[in-house]
Amino acid sequence: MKRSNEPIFWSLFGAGGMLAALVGPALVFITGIAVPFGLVFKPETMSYAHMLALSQNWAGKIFILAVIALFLWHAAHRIHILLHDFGVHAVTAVRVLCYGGAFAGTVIAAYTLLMIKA
Amino acid sequence: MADTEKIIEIEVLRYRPEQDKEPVWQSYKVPFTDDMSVLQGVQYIKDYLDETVSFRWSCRMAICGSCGMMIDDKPKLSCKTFLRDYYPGKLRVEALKHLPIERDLIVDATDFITKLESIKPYIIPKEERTLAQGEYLQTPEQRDMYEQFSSCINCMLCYAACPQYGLNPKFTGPGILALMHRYNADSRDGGQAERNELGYADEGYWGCTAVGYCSEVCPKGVDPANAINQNKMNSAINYFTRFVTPGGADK
Amino acid sequence: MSNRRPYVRSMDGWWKRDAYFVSYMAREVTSVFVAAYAVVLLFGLVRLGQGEAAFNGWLQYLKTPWMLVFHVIVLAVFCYHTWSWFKIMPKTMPIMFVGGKRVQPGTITGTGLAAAVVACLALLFIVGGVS
Amino acid sequence: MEVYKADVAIVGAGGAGLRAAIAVAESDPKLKIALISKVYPMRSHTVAAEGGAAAVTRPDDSLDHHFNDTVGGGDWLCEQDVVEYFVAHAHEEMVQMEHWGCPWSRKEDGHANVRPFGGMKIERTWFAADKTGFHMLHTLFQTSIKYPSIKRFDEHFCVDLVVEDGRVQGVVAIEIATGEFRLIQAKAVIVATGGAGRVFRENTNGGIVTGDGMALAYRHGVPLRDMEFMQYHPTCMPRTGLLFTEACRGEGGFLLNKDGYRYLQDYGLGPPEDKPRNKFMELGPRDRLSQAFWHEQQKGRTIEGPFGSVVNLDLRHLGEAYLRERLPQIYELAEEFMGVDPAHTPIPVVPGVHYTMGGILADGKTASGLPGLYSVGECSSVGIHGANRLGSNSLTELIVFGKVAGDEAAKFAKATSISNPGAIEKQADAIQARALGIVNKADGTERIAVLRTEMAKSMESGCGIYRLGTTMQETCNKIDELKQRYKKLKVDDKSKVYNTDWLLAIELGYLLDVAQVIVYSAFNRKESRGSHQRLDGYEQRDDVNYLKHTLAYYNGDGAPRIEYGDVKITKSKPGTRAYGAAGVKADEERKKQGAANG
Ligand SMILES: Cc1cc2nc3c(=O)[nH]c(=O)nc-3n(C[C@H](O)[C@H](O)[C@H](O)COP(=O)(O)OP(=O)(O)OC[C@H]3O[C@@H](n4cnc5c(N)ncnc54)[C@H](O)[C@@H]3O)c2cc1C
Ligand code: SF4
Ligand code: F3S
Ligand code: FES
Repeated sequence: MKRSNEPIFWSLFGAGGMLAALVGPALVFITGIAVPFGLVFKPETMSYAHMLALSQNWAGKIFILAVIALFLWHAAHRIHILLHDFGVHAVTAVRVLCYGGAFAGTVIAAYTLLMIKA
Repeated sequence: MADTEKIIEIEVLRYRPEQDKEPVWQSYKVPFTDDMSVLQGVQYIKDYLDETVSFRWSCRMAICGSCGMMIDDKPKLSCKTFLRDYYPGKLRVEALKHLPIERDLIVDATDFITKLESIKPYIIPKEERTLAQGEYLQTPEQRDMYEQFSSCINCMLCYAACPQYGLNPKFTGPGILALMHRYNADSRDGGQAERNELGYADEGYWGCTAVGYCSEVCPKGVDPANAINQNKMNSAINYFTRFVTPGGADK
Repeated sequence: MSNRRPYVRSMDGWWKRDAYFVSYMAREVTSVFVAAYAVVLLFGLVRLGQGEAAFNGWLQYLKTPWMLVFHVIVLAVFCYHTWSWFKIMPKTMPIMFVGGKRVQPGTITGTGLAAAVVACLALLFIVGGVS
Repeated sequence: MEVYKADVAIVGAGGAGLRAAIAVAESDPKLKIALISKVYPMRSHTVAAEGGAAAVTRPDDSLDHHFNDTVGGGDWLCEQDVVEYFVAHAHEEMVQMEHWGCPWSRKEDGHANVRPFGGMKIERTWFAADKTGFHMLHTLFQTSIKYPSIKRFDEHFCVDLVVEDGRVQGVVAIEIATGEFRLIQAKAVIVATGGAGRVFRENTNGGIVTGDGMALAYRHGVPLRDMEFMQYHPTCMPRTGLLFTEACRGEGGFLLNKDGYRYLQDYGLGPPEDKPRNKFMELGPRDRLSQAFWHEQQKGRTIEGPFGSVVNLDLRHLGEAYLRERLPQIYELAEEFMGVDPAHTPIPVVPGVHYTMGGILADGKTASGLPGLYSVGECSSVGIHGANRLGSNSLTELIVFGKVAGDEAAKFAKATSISNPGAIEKQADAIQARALGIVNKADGTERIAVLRTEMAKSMESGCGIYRLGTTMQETCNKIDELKQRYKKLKVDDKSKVYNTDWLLAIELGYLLDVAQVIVYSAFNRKESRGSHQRLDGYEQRDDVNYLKHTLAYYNGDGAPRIEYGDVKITKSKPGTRAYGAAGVKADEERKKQGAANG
């Protein structure tokens, strides 16, 4: 029987899922609710200057890339299964769409981060 | 009988391939007492109301695995599900979902059996031992590593529970993968590499999307979802390291 | 010739059949929101790369009521994700013994959830401290 | 008709049939084996065995002890040379099962553990929690998959043996899923179809335990031996008859009457002690315990309730944790079926029919008088159980004699060839016509369930724990009558696909034949021995006239012809069968005598 290639996607799915499960709620609260609406944190928490500084250092770059890319891969894998669960069986097309999207997002994020020079 | 008789309505999904185009519901009124199982209810129908109603059963004590049915849409062993729990309402019984209906409450088990035969469900000894040398030593802890997975009675309830099997019958499915894990996890066994060929394929562990309902319905606490999903990590590690670890690239 | 004619039932609408399946599908659907949230972040990152004006535009956008509604929903979904993720966690771990006793599934789930709470609080404190 | 050519055909894929199949496959991989079963192998009733399998294991035990327990337990109606073979080969077969993966319960040091069992002097019962039969059956089934020469015919219902030129040359079976007939030609046939408990009403047996193989062999002239000995198990669930294993008592459970009194001490099994003691009290043999129940009932000391008369099986003092570990299945049964939590409430129990001691007459190597025909397992009478089987001896029997049957049948098959295939096929056609006749009959009026219920009720009253000539006579008449009415049976279901109605009708025919043999054998045995106890002037064992095997021969439409055969005695002369303190005394006396005789 043919060895499955699932491990590649599953590993990314798992990493993204774990990251989302551990810090997701806090992250959403910070970026989507607290900071934009001036709750809890200082208003300049996500100012251009702060964010630029974050994306200029390597740890920051990795964190940002990890969050965006792994979330995308996590989601891509599940959406792929979801479509299969709903009975969409155009396997190749679905794969290209899901994983292609995650790949594109990863490339864009990585490129943007590389372009941001210290 | 000591307690007064009550009457319950049982609807049976009938399918007689020689006369029905598709399954139809048929209703029966069955007198029952509180200690009667759904199986006994269906037996009453066969004995006294309609001899043509067909179903499998034998042990009546939840160990032979014959009598699985959908009871009000849940996969259950009919011999350990009780009519009293459905009274005064009615109940519906149907052949196990996701498997082809052979006739009435009987499913076609061919696929299950073929898969069972395909996974080398026997000890492939790590080291040979003669009878004169006595038994392999195995501590109670070593036994605990596989005992739970060896309790499967092949009732196929987990197949009726698993949508991934319903959507794609090529998927080996929960019960059989649990059995495969049972042998892999046995301290006497050395056949993991041979069995992993199937385990690591799309039809193996990877056909499971961790729905988990299989474990929920299992009447014997086998926890097939665990047997499958704990192996995904091994499979992934093996996938990435197979070219660097000696013997890691087992087929 | 055989008289057999096994009848295969349709899987249409299977996810509505059982409450368990509904909760499974809810778990899987969280992914759509995770993706959407990641896209919002990606968008912000791209804007960041384009300079201060662009990034401020993105920040302004986050303040629209629609985005608030969106993020509140996403927050709820992420919480469900966290819960369901650790709920299924015991299924993914080998049988373990600690001090001769089998580690119970509830313990694994509980530990995971505790870890998530700690991680979230840590993140909140770091962000709060840095700014 | 489709024909399959095998060397050895095995009817029955329970523990005995599977062990035999593996033995044939191992003895010569070139032999083609057909393994036929009316249910998937793992559904066979071996699956229900709970307690364990006996084999001498501990250093303080000996083959002689196991021999004496078995022969004494069987009230000296055992073939002693066969018992000697049995006890000598039990242990290696247990180890063989272990090598094949059977999850035996272990001691801390990694060796297999043993537990005490009724009527056994020393702990020697191997067990896999309280699911021993389940684990043995699945282990054997799964191991059998390893052998490509075993071709399984699952869900094939055997309707007859084909006897041509004075020997068995095959079987005819219905493929249940299609209703088509198959001829399985074979040079040797092993019958391993299990017991016949379904002849009775309250019983521990599965719905498939209908004595098929016994009836088939019997109809071809092979006698059924010692069929009057039906074992009542003392601890069954009222009404359903489901079993609470003897291990409940092995682990320390008490039997209490309505006064909370351990009544077994009144029946020569005492004195009572707190801890279980082998061959004392609750660990006495099954026949004695069931008989004690009957007496308690007569004395009005049983508990009357919604379940009829019961006594209590008290496990409370063992504590929930221990019960969950050692008797998990029992815990579940009590909780789910009866709503009783055994850690806090005693379980109501009654005796129920459990085991068929007699069976198809076989020599010590499982061969019958009909060349090519072998039998093994509960359907067979190789001669180790005598008048009362000891718990945990029969699972061992399956594997010890399963191997013997496989080896012997393989030898026989290699030395012979099929004669006259044309005549065999013609016979198969006739068998098919007969089987179809049952379902196609136009003028039937009798209902299957009605006949079956009348039979079971009558057997219960005539051949219960205690027996009377008059009621046995009534049962003889009743079964004769039912056999006549059977000819007017009406089968409602006329279809071919999975027609269980038809199979039930055929099974009823088997049941009636076996029932008739049981009651006639019982009626003719004018003594009390083991599980056959009379109250009409024959209360004592009568070695002068009845230290003999009953042999029942088929006699067409008439009652079976009853003859008697000798019992093989090698080293144990019939003595008093005693348990408890009296048993210890009897043992000592035997020893003294033995020494005196040199
Ligand atoms: C509840 C219970 C508990 C027990 N516990 C113990 C215990 O603890 N220790 C112990 O030693 N013994 C125990 N016994 C006894 C022991 O389990 C049985 O004697 C033994 O399992 C019988 O095995 P078998 O292989 O002879 O028959 P079975 O396992 O009954 O198998 C019979 C086989 O024959 C097949 N068959 C029958 N008729 C036909 C037909 N017409 N056509 C095709 N196939 C057919 C069936 O499909 C089946 O495969 C127990 C018995 C019961 C009922
Ligand atoms: S794993 Fe459980 S549900 Fe599935 S077949 Fe085995 S016993 Fe039945
Ligand atoms: S339900 Fe099915 S998808 Fe996996 S966890 Fe169980 S096998
Ligand atoms: S009848 Fe055997 S499991 Fe229900």
